[in-house]
Amino acid sequence: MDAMVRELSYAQAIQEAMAIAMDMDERVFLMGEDIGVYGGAFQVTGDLVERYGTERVIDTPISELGGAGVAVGAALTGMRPIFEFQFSDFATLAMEQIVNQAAKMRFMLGGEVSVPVVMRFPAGSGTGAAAQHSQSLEAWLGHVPGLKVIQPATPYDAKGMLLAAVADPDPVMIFEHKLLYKMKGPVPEGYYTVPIGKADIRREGRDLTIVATSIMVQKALDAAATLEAEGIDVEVVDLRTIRPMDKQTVIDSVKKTSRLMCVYEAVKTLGIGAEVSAMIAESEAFDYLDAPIVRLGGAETPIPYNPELEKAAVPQVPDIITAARDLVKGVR
Amino acid sequence: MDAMVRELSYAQAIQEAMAIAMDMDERVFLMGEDIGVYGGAFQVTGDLVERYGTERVIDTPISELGGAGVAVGAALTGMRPIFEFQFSDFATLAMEQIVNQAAKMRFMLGGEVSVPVVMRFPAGSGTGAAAQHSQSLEAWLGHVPGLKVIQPATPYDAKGMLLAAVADPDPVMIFEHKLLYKMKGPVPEGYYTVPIGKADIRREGRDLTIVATSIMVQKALDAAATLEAEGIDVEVVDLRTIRPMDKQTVIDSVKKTSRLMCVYEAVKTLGIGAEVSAMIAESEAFDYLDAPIVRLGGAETPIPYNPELEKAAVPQVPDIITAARDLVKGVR
Amino acid sequence: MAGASKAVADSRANLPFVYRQYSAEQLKQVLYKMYLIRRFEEGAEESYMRGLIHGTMHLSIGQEACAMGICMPLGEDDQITSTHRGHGHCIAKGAEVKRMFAEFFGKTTGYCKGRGGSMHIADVAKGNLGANGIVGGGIPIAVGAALSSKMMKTGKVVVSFFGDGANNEGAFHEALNMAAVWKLPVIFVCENNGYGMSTSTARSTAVKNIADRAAAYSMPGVIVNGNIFSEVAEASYKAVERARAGEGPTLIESKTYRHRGHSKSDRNRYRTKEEIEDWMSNRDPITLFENELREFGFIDDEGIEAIRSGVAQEIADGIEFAKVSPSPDVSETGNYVYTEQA
Amino acid sequence: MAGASKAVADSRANLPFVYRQYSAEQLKQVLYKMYLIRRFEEGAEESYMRGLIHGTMHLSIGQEACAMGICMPLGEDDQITSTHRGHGHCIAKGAEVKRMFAEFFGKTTGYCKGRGGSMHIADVAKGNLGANGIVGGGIPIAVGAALSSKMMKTGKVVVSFFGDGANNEGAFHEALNMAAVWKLPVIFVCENNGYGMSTSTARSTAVKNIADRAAAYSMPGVIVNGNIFSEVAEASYKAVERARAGEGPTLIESKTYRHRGHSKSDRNRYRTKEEIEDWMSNRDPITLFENELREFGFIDDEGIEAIRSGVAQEIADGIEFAKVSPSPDVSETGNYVYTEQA
Ligand SMILES: Cc1ncc(C[n+]2csc(CCOP(=O)(O)OP(=O)(O)O)c2C)c(N)n1
Ligand SMILES: Cc1ncc(C[n+]2csc(CCOP(=O)(O)OP(=O)(O)O)c2C)c(N)n1
Ligand SMILES: [Mg+2]
Ligand SMILES: [Mg+2]
Repeated sequence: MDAMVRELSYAQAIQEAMAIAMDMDERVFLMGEDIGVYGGAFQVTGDLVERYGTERVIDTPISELGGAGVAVGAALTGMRPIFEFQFSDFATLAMEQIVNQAAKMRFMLGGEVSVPVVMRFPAGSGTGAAAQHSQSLEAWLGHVPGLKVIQPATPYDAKGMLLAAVADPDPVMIFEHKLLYKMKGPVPEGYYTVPIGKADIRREGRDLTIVATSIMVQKALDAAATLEAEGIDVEVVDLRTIRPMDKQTVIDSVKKTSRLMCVYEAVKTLGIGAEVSAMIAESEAFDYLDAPIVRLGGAETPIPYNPELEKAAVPQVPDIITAARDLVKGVR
Repeated sequence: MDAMVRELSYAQAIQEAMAIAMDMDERVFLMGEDIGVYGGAFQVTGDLVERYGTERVIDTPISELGGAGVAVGAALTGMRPIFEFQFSDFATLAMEQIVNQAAKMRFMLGGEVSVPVVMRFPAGSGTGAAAQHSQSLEAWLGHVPGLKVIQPATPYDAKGMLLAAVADPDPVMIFEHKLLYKMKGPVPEGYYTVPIGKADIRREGRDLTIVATSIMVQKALDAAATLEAEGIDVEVVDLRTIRPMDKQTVIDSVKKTSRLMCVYEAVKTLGIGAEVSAMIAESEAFDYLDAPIVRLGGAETPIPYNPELEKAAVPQVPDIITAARDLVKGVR
Repeated sequence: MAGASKAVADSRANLPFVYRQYSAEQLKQVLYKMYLIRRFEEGAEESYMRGLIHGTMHLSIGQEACAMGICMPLGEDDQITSTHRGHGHCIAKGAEVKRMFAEFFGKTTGYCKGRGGSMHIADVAKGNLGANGIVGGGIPIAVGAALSSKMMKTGKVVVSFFGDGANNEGAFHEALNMAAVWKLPVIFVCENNGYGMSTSTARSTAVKNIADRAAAYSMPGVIVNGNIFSEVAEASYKAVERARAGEGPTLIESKTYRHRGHSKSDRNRYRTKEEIEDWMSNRDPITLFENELREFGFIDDEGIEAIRSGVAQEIADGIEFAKVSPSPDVSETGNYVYTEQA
Repeated sequence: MAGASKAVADSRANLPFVYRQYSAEQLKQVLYKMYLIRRFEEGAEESYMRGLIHGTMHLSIGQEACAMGICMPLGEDDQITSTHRGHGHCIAKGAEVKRMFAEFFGKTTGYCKGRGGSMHIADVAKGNLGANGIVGGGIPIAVGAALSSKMMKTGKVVVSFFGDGANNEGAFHEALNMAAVWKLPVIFVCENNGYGMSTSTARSTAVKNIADRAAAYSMPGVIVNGNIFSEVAEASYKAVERARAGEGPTLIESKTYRHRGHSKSDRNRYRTKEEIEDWMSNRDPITLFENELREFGFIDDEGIEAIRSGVAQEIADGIEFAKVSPSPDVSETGNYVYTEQA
C-alpha cells in the first residue's frame, strides 16, 4: 500500500483530514476567522470553501468568545464543529467558553450531554510576530479536566490525530506549531486515526530519555543525531498528547535510560515539562534515576520581536545538545 | 507594640489593607462588580464605599474583560487600581487583558511603561457553588512572565502582601481562597508589608517537607500536629508566592528533610505541585532525596455540587496524613 | 381550543392574546405552573434554611410570568439556554420538580445526578440545555444551537434567557451580532428585573431600555411588561413565528422584578423596602394572571383552590422524593468528566 | 493662524473646517505628515522585501487622512491607543520615523528597544500608548486612560483607534458602555476600511454603519468620509470639545480603504482589482488633500515639491539611522519583563 503514501506538508495534512471528515460526516463543519476565501491566516483551510461552500466553511466575525460559544452550542446539539483560532493567543478571549462550558458541561449535567467540538490553535514563536502572537499556552488547557489536549509533531500525526479528534465525543484542543505548517512528511491517503493519549518513541536510545513536544521533537531528533557521534545514545519520546498524558511510555523509557530531560517551547515555569518531571518523580521510575531531571523550556519572558532575541527565548538544537551532554556526563 | 495586634478575619485584613492604601495614596482606587453598596460578594470591600465614595470604590457593569482592561489602562496612565473579580473563575473572561496586555506591556514597549495593577481573585471550592464557581486557576497565571502571583494563607499575610502588591510597580494577581475569608488571626494595625517572592516556614521539622499553598497550609499544619504524635516531624513551607517562586527556601528545606510533598487544591495535573516538584528534581536538592516526590492535588474533575463529592475532589487533612505517613515509611 | 364552544370562542375576540390563542385548560395549566415555580422556589428556600441544600441559589419569585410566557409557544423540541436564575425556565420547559429537588439535594436522581445543583439545572430531554453559572455564558451557546437547527433543518427555535446585567457582557454583543448576520432561529430574552445583583440598570447600562440595543444588530427589539403573562406570550409567539419563517432573531425585553434578594447572601441595601413592597403587592404576576383568569371567566375559586392544592401536593411529593433518593458514592467523584467510550 | 492677514482669514469663511481653523503652515505640515506616513510605510515595505525587517506588518496606505484628521485637534498630552495598523497613528501623534524604523529593524534605538516591532509601536512621551496585536485590545485600555484623566483631573482626552472588524469584539461593547455610563473623555474612532482581514462588514456586521451602534450606548455616532482630511478633523474637533466639556464619549466612523493587502501574506482574493483601482485613483486621501490645498491657494507646486523631497530625505535618514543602530544583545533577552527595582 506504499503507493498511497505521499509527502504532504503539515498544513496540507490537516486540510486533508478536514476534507475527509466532512466527506464522511455531514455534521462536520469548519468555523473561524478568514478561513473561507482567504484560506486561513496560515492557509490551512486553503480552498476548502470552494469544495464545501460557505455553509460548511464559515467565516466568523472577529468574535472569539462568541465564536467559540457558537461552536460549543452547535456541538452540544448534534453538530461536529472544527473551530480555528487564528492564533492560539486569542484563546485568551475564549477561555470562558472553552473552560467553563465545553470542558465542564458533560460533568455539570451528570453525563447527559457530550460536547464533541474540535478547536485548532496555531501556536508558538519564530515568525517575528512578537509577544501577542507567539505564545504556547497548551499547559493552561492541559490543567483542565474535561478537555483533551494534543500537539501533533508530524504531518502523519497531524492528520491522524485530527481525525481521531473529530471522532472523539469530547472537546479536543489541537495545538499546531506555526513553524510546522510547511514541514513535509509521509502521509497516507484516506482515513486513518492516530490515537489520542499515546506517546510515540521516535528514536530508541539507552543513555537519556528526552520527552519533547511539538516542534521540539524534531529539534530533539537533530540533537540526538549529533550526540550519537559523541557516543551518547538518546531516546526521543514524542509526547503527542498533553491531556491525558501517556505516563507509562515515559516511565518505561526512564526506567531504561535512567535519565530524563523535557524539551518544550512554552515558558519553562509551569509548562509541560513540570508535569512530566513531577509525574516521573512520584512514579516507580524515581528509583531508577541516576541524575536530576532537566527541563529545557522557554525563557521567562514574553516573546521578543527582534529575531535573535526571539530565537534565544526558546530552546534551540545546540541548547539541547549542551544540556544533554551535561546531564549524561554529570556536569552540574 | 503587642497592643496594636488584633484578631481580624482574612477578609477584614484585606479590607484594612485597601483602606490604608487608599489613605496613603490618592491614586489607589477599587473597581469590581458589586463592591460598593453590596460590599462585594464575599463582603471584602464591605462598607468602604461609605468611607471613600463611589468615585474610589467603583461598581462596574458585569463586564470582566472590559473592566480588567479599564484597570490596566488606568494603571498604565498613573493610577493604582485594585480590581476585584467576583469569582476567580471569571478570569476566564479577562485573560486577554491580563495576559496579553498587563503582563506584556512593559516588555513590548521596551521598558517605557509599568502597569501597577492589582487584581484579586476569590478562588477555590467548598462553598457548594459547583463547577463554574470553585476553580483554582493560579497555575495559569503562574505560567505568565510579567505577572506576579501570590496566595496569602493568613490574615497577616493577606494584609501585608496586598500592601506590597499595591506598592509594586508591576501587575500582581492575588488568589484568595473563599474559605479563608472568615478565618481569624493576629494582624497588626497600620502599614506593613510582607514581601512578594518569599516563602515562609510555618513549622520546622526533620522528616518531611510539605510545601503547601493557600488553604492547604492550615490543613498541612493540622496534619503535622497529628503526625507529630506518631513521631513524624513535618516541616511546613507556606509557598505564599507562585511567581516568582522562592526556590531557595524549598531547596534548603528538602536538603534538610530529604523528602518532599506538595499539597494544593487545584487540579493536580499541571498545578503548582508540578512546578515545585520539577524545580526540586532539577536542583541540587535532588541528590538529597530519599523518596519520590509526592503531590497531593485536586482530583482530575470539575468541582462537583454534591457536598461529599466536593470534599472528595480536593485534599483533606486525613489525605495529607496518610500520604505523609506512607511517604516517610516508604510505602509505595 | 379543544372543548371551547364557538360562542365562547367568539366572545374571546376582544380579550388579550392568550385568551384568544389558548384553551381554558391550557391557561389553567399555566396558572398551575406559575404556582409550581413559586412553590418550588419557596420549598427550595425552606430546605436551604433547614440545611438540606447547600451552596447558594437565585430565586425567580416575581418573574414567573416571564418564564411561562416565553415558553408558551415553544414545542418540546425547541430549546432554551437558561441562567443562574433558571428554576422557572426549567419548569416552564417541562421539567419535573421532583428531579429538580433531587438535584438540589445533591442526589443521583437529580437532573444532573447531583453534580450540577441549582446553577446548572438542566433537562435536555425537554429542550433545556442548562442553566449557567456564567452571566451571559448561555447566549453564544444558544446561537450555536440555532446554527445546528439551521444546518440540520430541524425547524427548532432556540430561546436564550439572560438578565439585564448580562447585556453588558461581550458575549451578548458577539452572539447577537452573529445570530443576526446569519439570520438564525433564536430569540434573545432579557429578563430585566432592574438589577444585576446590586447594580441598577441606570448605573450599569448606557441605554434606557435593553431592547434599544436591538437596533445595533438590525433585529426587532420588543419591550413587554414581564409580569403580564399574555403580553410576554404574545411577544414570544411573534418572535417564534419570525424565527421559524427564517427571518432571524428577535430581542425581547421583559420588564419584571425579583422579590427576593439576589442570592442567599443579599442584604438588599441597594433598593428600598417600598419598592419591593410595591412590586409584591401591586404587580405580582401570579396574582395578576389569576385575577384576569377569574375576571374573564376562565376559572373560579374552586378551580384556583384545586390548582393550589395540586401544586402543594406535587411540591411535597417532590421534596420527599429528593429526601429518600440516594446520594452519589464518593468513589464516583471522577465520573462524567469524559464520555465513557466502548 | 499666526501670520495670516485679516483679508486672507475672511476669504476663508466659506472654506471647509480645517481651512478656517488652522494656518497655512499647519496645513502644509499636515500634508507633509501624510506623505511621511505613506513613504514610511513604503520604506518599511521595501525594507521588508529586502529582508531587513522580519515578521509581518499591516500598512495603512490609503488611510492617512484618518490618522492625521483625528490627531489634528489633540494636544501632546492627549493620548491614543492604536492598532495593528498603527504606523499612521504613531506618526500623526508626533513620533519620529527614525525611531520607528529602528524598531522595525529590531534595534535598541527603536521606540520599544526592538522588543515590540510594528505591532507594538508606541511613543508614550508623545501620548501614543501603543499599537496592539489584539483586535479590540486597546479599546478598554483607552477607557482606563480616560478614567485616569477624569480621576486625576488632567483634562486629557483619549482617542481609541480600531477597525471595523474590531467592532464585533466583546471588548468594544463593554468598553463603550462603561465609557458612556461614566461619561469619560474618550473618543472611539472606527477606521472602517470595509474589511476585517478578508471579511467585509456586510458579512461580519449586522448593522449598516458602525456609527449606528453608538445609539446602543447613548452617545453621538458620527460618520465621516475618512479620505477627506477636513471632514475627519472637524468631527474629531467636535468630539474633543465634547469630551473636554465633560459630556462624555463620541463614536466616529471614518469610512476609508486600505490600498494594500491586509498583511504581507494577503492574496487579495476577497475584493476586486477594480475596487482597489477605484479607491487608489479617485479617492486617494493625499491626492485629494493636496489638490484642495492647491485649489484654495494654500500651497503651490514648489511647496509640494519641497514637502516631497523633505519627506524623502527624512525617510532616507530614518532608514540609515535604523541600519546603523545596534541590535540588542542576546544576553538581554530577559530584560524589561519586570520593572527594575532599586
Ligand atoms: C461572568 C460572570 N460575572 C459575574 C457573575 C456573578 N453574578 C452572578 S448573577 C449576577 C447578576 C446578574 O444580573 P442579571 O444578568 O441582571 O441577572 P439577575 O440576577 O438579575 O437575574 C452576577 C454579577 C457571574 N456569575 N458570571
Ligand atoms: C483578537 C484578535 N482576533 C484576530 C486577530 C487577527 N487579525 C489581525 S488584524 C485582523 C483584522 C482586523 O480588522 P479591522 O478591525 O477592520 O482592522 P483593519 O485590519 O481593517 O485595519 C484580524 C482578524 C487579532 N490580531 N486579534
Ligand atoms: Mg437583573
Ligand atoms: Mg477593517
